[in-house]
Amino acid sequence: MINKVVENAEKALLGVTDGMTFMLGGFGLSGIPENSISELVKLGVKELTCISNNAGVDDFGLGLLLQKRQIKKMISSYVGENDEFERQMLSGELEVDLIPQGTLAERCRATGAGIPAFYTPAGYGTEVAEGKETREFKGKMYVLEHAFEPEFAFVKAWKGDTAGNLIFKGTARNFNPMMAMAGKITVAEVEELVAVGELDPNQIHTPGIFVQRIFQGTAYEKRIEQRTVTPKS
Amino acid sequence: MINKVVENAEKALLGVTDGMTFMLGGFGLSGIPENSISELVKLGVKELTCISNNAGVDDFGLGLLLQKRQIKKMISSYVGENDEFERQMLSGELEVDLIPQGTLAERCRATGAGIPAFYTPAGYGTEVAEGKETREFKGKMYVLEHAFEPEFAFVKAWKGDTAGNLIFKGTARNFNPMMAMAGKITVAEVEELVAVGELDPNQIHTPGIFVQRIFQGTAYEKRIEQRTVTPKS
Amino acid sequence: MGLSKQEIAQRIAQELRDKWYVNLGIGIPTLVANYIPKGIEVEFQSENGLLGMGPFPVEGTEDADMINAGKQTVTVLKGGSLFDSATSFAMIRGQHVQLTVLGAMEVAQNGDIANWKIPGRMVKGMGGAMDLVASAENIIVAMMHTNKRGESKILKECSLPLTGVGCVTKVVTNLAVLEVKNGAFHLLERAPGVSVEEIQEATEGTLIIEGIIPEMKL
Amino acid sequence: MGLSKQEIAQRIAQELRDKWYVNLGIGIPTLVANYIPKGIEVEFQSENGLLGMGPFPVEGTEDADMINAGKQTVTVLKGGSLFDSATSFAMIRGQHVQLTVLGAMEVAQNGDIANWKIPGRMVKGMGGAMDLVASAENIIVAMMHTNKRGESKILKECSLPLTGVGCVTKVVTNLAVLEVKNGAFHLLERAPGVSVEEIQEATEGTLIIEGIIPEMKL
Repeated sequence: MINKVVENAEKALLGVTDGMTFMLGGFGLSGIPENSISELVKLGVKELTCISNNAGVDDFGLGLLLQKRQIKKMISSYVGENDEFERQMLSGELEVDLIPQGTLAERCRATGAGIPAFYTPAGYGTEVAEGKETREFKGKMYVLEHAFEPEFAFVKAWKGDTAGNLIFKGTARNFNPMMAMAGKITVAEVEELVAVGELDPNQIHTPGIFVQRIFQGTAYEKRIEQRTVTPKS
Repeated sequence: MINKVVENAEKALLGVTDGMTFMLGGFGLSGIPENSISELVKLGVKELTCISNNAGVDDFGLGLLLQKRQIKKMISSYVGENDEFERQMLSGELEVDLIPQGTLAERCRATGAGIPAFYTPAGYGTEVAEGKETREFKGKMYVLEHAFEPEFAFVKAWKGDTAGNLIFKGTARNFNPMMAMAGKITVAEVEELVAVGELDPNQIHTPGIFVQRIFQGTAYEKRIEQRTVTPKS
Repeated sequence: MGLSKQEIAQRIAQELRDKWYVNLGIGIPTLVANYIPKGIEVEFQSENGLLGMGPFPVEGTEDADMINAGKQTVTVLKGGSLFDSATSFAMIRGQHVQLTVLGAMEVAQNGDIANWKIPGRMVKGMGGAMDLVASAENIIVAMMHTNKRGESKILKECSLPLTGVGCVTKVVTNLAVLEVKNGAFHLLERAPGVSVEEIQEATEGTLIIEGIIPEMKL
Repeated sequence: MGLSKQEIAQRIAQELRDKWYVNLGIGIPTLVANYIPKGIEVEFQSENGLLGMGPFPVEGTEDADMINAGKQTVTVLKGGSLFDSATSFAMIRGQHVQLTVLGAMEVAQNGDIANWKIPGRMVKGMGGAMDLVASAENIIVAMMHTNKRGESKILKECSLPLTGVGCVTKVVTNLAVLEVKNGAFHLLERAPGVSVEEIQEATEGTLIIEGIIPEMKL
């Protein structure tokens, strides 16, 4: 098997430079590539375009990159919960491209699947469709949407093996599998790195072919954004 | 949980009539819906359009429907291995639409995913692209391909639960998951029907939402087309 | 005046049908799950990748890897499933989800909905709302009939940027149940103690009132 | 004259590079897996949904649920994975597979390939070949230089219906290794004992011969 293992986040991010376009997995704070984000902060790369469903909170997730003004443009579906984001956006320091969540997911998949463009009904008749091609199929209107061109994709999985195969846990899966497909270089950080043969080939969520570098992550905080519970009876 | 269980193939195929368009899972003879095919033979419905990667062999799989002249049109990527098919095709009794395998898979997925059309490079410059829209994206040429409109999809899984969740085994997965997504009514037959709670929610290949009817299959032959082995040493 | 948020959710729950898959938006729609009518089975889909969403976890068992689209910690029921965001929106776009319930800032009589953006204010984004409203066949909006200044949110035309066009099928407000069809709001039911005149006054869009309008039963 | 089918596969195997994912077509290409050079790791993809394809199963362990694209019973290696056909062709179309090796009836000097249809004869279909040739960056064709009647299959223009346009990068035949570029076949190597003149004679397309052409090393 082709071995994809690198020692740590530092090695995994080799080649990252200013001005690049990244995809970052996660929904809210669930399933975000915590180690890769920390390393990006450490590297101090700037003028980044980040494709990620959300933008983290002020002191966690992509919020950390926003605090350091490393992000030039965010491509997301929902960016609340972040005061610094709001400040930079309203002041014009930060470009923001808001797109429907399903369109974002499908554009990520299209990128990885060699589909340059597809039609979706989402956003037709709204400002999201302004300047875009629209077209009728069987009496319903659709918008033409295109693939992205990310240089790196950073994803976080629960388990991974040395061949780059990934298994996600619960709703931490979200955008990670499609972004893993889409990266020119896909970096996967995992909570548990195992030897080949330890994962059932029938139960792999992301086949290793989509992953160029994998490393054992450390010190996961896995912060909860909205802790809602049923009291113990 | 919504219960999708029906008693048997007969109940599962209720509503099937002449002239309908079906999707049938499987690659070669692997992962084909054996019970549903037998029931279609028994029902004797005619003038069918069948979307399936292959057309079975003379005495198994879709070959059984061909023997009875129940199929008007086949939409497939590869139809060798079948003398009766060849006879009907050459005599003009059978319409055949041959399309690239990846395009077939993606069109099935698009059908289920509410994507009416997408661009693919497969077939550009060949007779497959004749009469179709073509378009350049970033210097490469693509063909516009459309979703299907099947009335029923017949799929075969290894395990399934009463809520319609499916797990496939090995390469018997193939076209089954996308066809399950695409059927207006999707009928799943399974080797082992289990209660809800017995399948790990994190390891479901086809979520139950895509399946309208599920039944415990019987008497699987699971024929091997090309038995290739390494001699015992 | 009229229904509480809980009661709006309770009324919407009466719209649920056996064997439906349902997506509930953030806010009032989420509360609908507390009022599933007896004798029917529905499954809740959360667009971040969860089908068969269950109640909040018992204190101490909450898991950062198991949240809903509102980022709340939740559970998955037996028979549920987990999947990626592309598959999740395949379910939505492919019309496998029978009902979407969501909030709105404005609804227009042609079925347009606006619920994602107020120009000049901070824009948080549409999340999955545009996919949901462009795709679902049944879209019920849960909202207050008027805004804090008493102005109608049930309009001839939306003034805010749209989330979707001609898509809303029903509106349940604190005052009324309205069906949206043929370019008008059709008054189906009144909230207990609310008169037809009060509803008419709170409605800027064309309101069709035919026959005697019954009070909602909760 | 020239190489056996086994030797063609052996020569093609020299083109494999470390860490490449490779799709091997039916026939000669399948044999390439028997000659992986020492010291490199490659993984074989089978387009019916298998990555990390291993050897044929030990007699008695063959499984109808574990086949390759040629419908032969196979095994999956440790670290392999199984997936659906849409994901499989996402790998192919998305250029995650570094090399495709397949057979052909004809190849033209502009890189066109024809390998799926002979008009008037039974047509079996293109299977995954059109997706593979439209997508891969490296496409090596394994074929005999001439047909049974001795006519060249290395042509100025394909006469048969095309499988893909301008896509073939290299051709390995029983006689020669040819690179396809700038609208011509460039002779890189001769089969042992085969002369440049013999190759020239068997080649209808434009053949560029520069310098001394070495013999293949097997």
